[in-house]
Amino acid sequence: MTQTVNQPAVTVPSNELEKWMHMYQQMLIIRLFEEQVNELYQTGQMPGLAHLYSGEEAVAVGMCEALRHDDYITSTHRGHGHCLAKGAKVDRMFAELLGKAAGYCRGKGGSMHIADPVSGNLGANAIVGGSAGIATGAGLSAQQRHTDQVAVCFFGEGALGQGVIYEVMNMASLWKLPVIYVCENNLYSEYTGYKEVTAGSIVDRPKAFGIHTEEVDGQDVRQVHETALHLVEQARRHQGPAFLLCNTYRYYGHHVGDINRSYYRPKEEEQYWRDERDPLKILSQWLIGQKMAEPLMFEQIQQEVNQIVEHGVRFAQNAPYPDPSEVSRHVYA
Amino acid sequence: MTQTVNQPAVTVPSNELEKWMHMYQQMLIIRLFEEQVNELYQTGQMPGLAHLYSGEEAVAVGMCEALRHDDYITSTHRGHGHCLAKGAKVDRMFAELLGKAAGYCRGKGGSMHIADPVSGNLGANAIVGGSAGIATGAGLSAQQRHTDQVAVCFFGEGALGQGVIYEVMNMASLWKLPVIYVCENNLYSEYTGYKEVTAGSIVDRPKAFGIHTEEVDGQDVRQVHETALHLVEQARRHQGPAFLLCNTYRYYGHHVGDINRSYYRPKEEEQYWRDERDPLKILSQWLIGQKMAEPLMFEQIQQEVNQIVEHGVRFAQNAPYPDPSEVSRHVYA
Amino acid sequence: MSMPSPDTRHITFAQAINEALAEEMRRDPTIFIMGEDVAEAGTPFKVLAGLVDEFGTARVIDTPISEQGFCGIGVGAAMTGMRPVIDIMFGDFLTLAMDQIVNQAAKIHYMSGGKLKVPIVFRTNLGATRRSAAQHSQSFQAWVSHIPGLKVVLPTTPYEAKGLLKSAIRDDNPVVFIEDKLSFQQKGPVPTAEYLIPFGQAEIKRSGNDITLVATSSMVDIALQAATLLEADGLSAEVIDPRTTLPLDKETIINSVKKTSRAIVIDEGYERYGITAEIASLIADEAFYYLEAPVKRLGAMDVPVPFSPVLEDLTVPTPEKVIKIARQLCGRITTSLTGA
Amino acid sequence: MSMPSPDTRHITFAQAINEALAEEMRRDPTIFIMGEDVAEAGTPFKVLAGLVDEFGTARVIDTPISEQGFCGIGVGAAMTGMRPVIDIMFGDFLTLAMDQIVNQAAKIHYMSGGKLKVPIVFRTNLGATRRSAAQHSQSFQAWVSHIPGLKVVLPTTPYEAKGLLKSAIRDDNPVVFIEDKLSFQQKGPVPTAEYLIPFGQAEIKRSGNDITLVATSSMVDIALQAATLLEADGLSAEVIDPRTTLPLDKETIINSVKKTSRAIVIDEGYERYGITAEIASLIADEAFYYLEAPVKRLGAMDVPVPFSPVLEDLTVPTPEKVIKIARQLCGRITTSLTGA
Ligand SMILES: Cc1ncc(C[n+]2csc(CCOP(=O)(O)OP(=O)(O)O)c2C)c(N)n1
Ligand SMILES: Cc1ncc(C[n+]2csc(CCOP(=O)(O)OP(=O)(O)O)c2C)c(N)n1
Ligand SMILES: [Mg+2]
Ligand SMILES: [Mg+2]
Repeated sequence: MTQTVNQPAVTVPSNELEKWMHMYQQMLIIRLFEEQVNELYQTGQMPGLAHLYSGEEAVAVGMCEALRHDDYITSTHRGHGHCLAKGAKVDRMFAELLGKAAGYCRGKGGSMHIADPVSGNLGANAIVGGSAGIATGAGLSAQQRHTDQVAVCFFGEGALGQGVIYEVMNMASLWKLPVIYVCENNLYSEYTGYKEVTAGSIVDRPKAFGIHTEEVDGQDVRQVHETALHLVEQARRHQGPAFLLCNTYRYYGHHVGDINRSYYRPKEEEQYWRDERDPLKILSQWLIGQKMAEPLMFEQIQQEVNQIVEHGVRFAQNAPYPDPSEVSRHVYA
Repeated sequence: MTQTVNQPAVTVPSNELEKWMHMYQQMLIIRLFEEQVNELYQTGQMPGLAHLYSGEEAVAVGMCEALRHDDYITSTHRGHGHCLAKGAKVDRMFAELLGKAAGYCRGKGGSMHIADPVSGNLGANAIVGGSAGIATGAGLSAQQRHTDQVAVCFFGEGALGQGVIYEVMNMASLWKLPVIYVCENNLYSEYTGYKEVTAGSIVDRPKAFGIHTEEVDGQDVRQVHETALHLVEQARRHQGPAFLLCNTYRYYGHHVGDINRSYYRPKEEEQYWRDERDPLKILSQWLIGQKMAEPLMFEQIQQEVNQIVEHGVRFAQNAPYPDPSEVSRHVYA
Repeated sequence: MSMPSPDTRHITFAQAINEALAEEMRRDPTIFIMGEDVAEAGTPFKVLAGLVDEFGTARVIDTPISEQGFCGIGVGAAMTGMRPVIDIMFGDFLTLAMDQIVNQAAKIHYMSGGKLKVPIVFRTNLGATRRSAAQHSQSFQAWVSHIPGLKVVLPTTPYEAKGLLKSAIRDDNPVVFIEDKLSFQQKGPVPTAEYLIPFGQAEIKRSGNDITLVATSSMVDIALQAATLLEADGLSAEVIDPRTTLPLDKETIINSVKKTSRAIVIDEGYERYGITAEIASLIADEAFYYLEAPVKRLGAMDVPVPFSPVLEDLTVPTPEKVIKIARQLCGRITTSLTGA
Repeated sequence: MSMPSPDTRHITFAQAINEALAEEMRRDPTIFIMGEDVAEAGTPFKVLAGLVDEFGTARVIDTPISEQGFCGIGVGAAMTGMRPVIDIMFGDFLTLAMDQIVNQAAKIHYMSGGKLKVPIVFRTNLGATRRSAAQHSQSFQAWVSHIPGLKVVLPTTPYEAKGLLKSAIRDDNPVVFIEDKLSFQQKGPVPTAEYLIPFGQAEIKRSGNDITLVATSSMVDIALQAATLLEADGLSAEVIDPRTTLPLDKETIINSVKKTSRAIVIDEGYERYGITAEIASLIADEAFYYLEAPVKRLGAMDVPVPFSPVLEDLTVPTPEKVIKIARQLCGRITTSLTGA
């Protein structure tokens, strides 16, 4: 495995700058969104729990920026990043997290179930591995409807424990479905290190099913994105599914309530990833090193995003709860 | 894959003869048992259906002869061969198939559920892949109880479609459980060729979970047995699980009622396997070629086995049905 | 039994299913079939025979033995514009697909605040006495009927099979469609003209005044046989087939019991915590002031289904068991009854 | 509530579970625990905290996220001399393990003609109002109670949690042990001395004469609150906790209703085809001639559990809903009632 943060071989045209700055902004939106979610939890303003994506932003953004608006994604319990990266808006995301009617699911889904068909998001899923079938089915659907849409299935490395993932990868491979399985290995499933529960080799698993497999540094959005472009293109051209292993890390606990976590992972490890492996830093430092960008530009973005998030959370806080009659609506279509 | 029927490198001592003649007899018992089952079905004497093991005898016998009496096996819907090879008696097997109280399960299990704890048989299973957990659990149990027992999980290649098999192989590998997964690839699951439903490579799948994997000619009992000895020894010495792919073939239909099957497989293919790849022939011809045995010896065995089977079926036919009160017994222990 | 048109043919239940699928698939290109051995084999029960010839393997898809996986794939396809009809070979295998059916299909419309929908049909079956033993004989309608977001259909005759399956396919919700394996070869009249049967409308299969027999699926025939036998006692039994347990047509059931004052509920699932419990408790509640005797229930005996025919036959409701209870409820002497 | 010994301590429900496991594991080396994050983490609910320190990782085994797989492994271990206690983190995940629990564990003793047995406990939980939304809030006791071969336990207080779990572990059959997530931190008196609570014995949690409230698990407290509120109406409610739904102590329930003539059955599972249906239909049948009003049921609203607190709270039974029904059954005016 190569975790390079070096310059890519390609030379960078000027619209490249725009592209990377956009991705920087997208990653920052996720980062600050999650900080705000944590704040809402700590101050007792948010019902329930949430699983923060902080630290993993490069995966969702690098991948989703390789997708078209009409491509599909499925997400997980740790889904805010995927939703935002695929096009969800901060304000309605917060509204959903607070259980408000303006939320993406009218407050009925909550943090673990945000879906937004308009942006191709088929939903976060609170069953680990639970969306593997859905993403694969979306791929089958694209094939049946003769579109060239692609479906991306995000899941944590913990989902490799769920047999269903092998069932559907087998079918995706047999039928050459346009599905990309994106495994976010953030080293832990809840409070257990992945090596304790993952035998053999992760990448050999999809390969055994005949699936094209790649592994990237999930902290380097450029690496994620370039690999994603290639895999998406392949899937779009009906060349079959792919598996992308992204090595990454979550900065916070398993969920916002998981505060004392030194019994399962050392503080130093967390600090190392924050200091040395941060996807925002890696991208901004590279852009600065390339003399493509100035530090000031990132500060400006920061201010903009701060405003988006502040506005978004205020919108959500002021939004009304669903009417009680909503409780029995939408049970049936 | 090498499908050799050549002489092994080892020289054969005289008790080798006994060993192979015993295995020949075991295989023949299965063969003639199944012929009789077919007969019972065709003449309307057997309730329900049965899945015949004819053609695959070398797998069960080669494997079970490498096991101790207190080792475990789990079996499938096509389970008669495994049960007999692990030590079940023909008469009580027939009794079970006819739903008689003298059957191994008092007539309550039937063809797809024969269990015989005395011979280490934890049961056939009518859920494809349904016994993978059980076998793995028996391995965990052996480990926990500090015995050196080994558990063998027989399953058809169709069971590779069931995710649970990957779930348990992962745990078996992680915990170095004494479990041997024996995949009987008889080329079909029901009426579908395995290539239509099996992507990539079968052997690469267990390997990806870090499981020691071998592939043998499932028609050559010597090859199966020698590989089995090695894998069992390894498992017994706490060196972890193994996966053994046995390439084999079923002579009859998916079940006794599957008569017209040319729409899914050609008659010529069936004939080829019967003529050229028959496990009984392969063994007897080798023994004769080695001048270790005479044709007459096989005829004698044939007569003995004929008698065992005839006696067994008569026993079963004359045996009484369970008392009606049995219906509500054994729901709870 | 009502029959909407004199233009009928006598076809088997299996043919009725087959026709419903063929007609709907011709009408709507987004419908496809997926499951084990559904294509060339047409399923082990041959119910789908020939469909692959007309619609090809792209629309009649043989899967690996991966119930959870292909049900999940069906859900994803349904969410994105298709209308899959998923074949689960035996009802017993629902155990493997419950997460996809219950945690995914049933909830997605609600969880998404009404934005996504899952128009999918899970076709499966129920019933014992085929000598298939404990893992191939179960009737799990109670489980799925417990789940909001699902609809559950139990067709009885070829007529219902066709009309209800067409409605199931056109429904925008996940529908679990449970067929009786022993019905497949039974024939019945089916209209030539197209028709649909709406969900939530029970059918009065036989009119009567003295007792109501509410029976589902395979048990409707048992109830009808019992009703005929009860005539000898001078008892006139009304037989009601709910046809869908979710939604359930309470009104027809309750109205019948208000008329007859007595009821037995019969279903082939395990009796305890089964279908009969829901319907019996509804009757006992809503027809309370009309009842002259307690509402009785008859389900499968609460044991794993035994293989041996002499035992298996004891586990299912029979006309004899029904009439024994009916006579008791109606104050008739039961001692002369044999076989029950 | 009966309490067998004056020597009691007040401990939490979680501690009671923890103690039961520790005591049994000390006594019997064949017992082990298996599940996700059960060892160092002691489960997300911390119920198992500390057990790994005493018993080590060989007996408190962290698994991958493979519910079907590790339940199956548990079944195999149970068949071969061990007594596994399997942790299924949320009751909603039963959907993934139904095949192992229902088609394997529940049937093996019977299918083998009594030769094999499966002494295993599946510990899991139930209950909504934790703002966990539709896939982490379900109460599936109706499903497992439908299955012959299983036993199903719904402990209510710390006292029951400990005594019933010890019985479950010693039982030679598969037991599904379902805890209320909201109970974990609730305290109650637990004897210092060892005790077991047998299955199939309901507990009269409160005596009364006018109406019987049969309530399970989380709903016992709701029923007790309702009973207190009903005093204001001069109504004396008897509260019965079945404690095990399979086996079910019919006698205690029926005797109570024979005395009170009125009953409401309350359970946190979905109402339709749920636990309440079985118990209500049993009462309506066996206490038929004693009833002065129909037996009423109260389960969770038949909707996927919504996330938004304002909606979620509407879906569960409340004391107000109970008293509203109770007043109706007892002929009291209900118009003045707020919040129901
Ligand atoms: C089927 C299932 N089992 C268990 C859980 C409880 N659970 C929620 S998240 C999680 C860990 C997931 O780990 P991973 O897939 O690596 O994702 P991460 O949280 O690291 O992003 C577990 C066990 C669940 N939600 N679904
Ligand atoms: C979970 C499950 N799905 C489907 C079936 C129906 N079925 C019985 S045998 C079989 C094919 C099994 O094929 P394979 O595993 O290759 O075994 P073989 O019959 O070839 O020995 C199928 C699909 C089943 N019994 N269990
Ligand atoms: Mg992880
Ligand atoms: Mg096969």
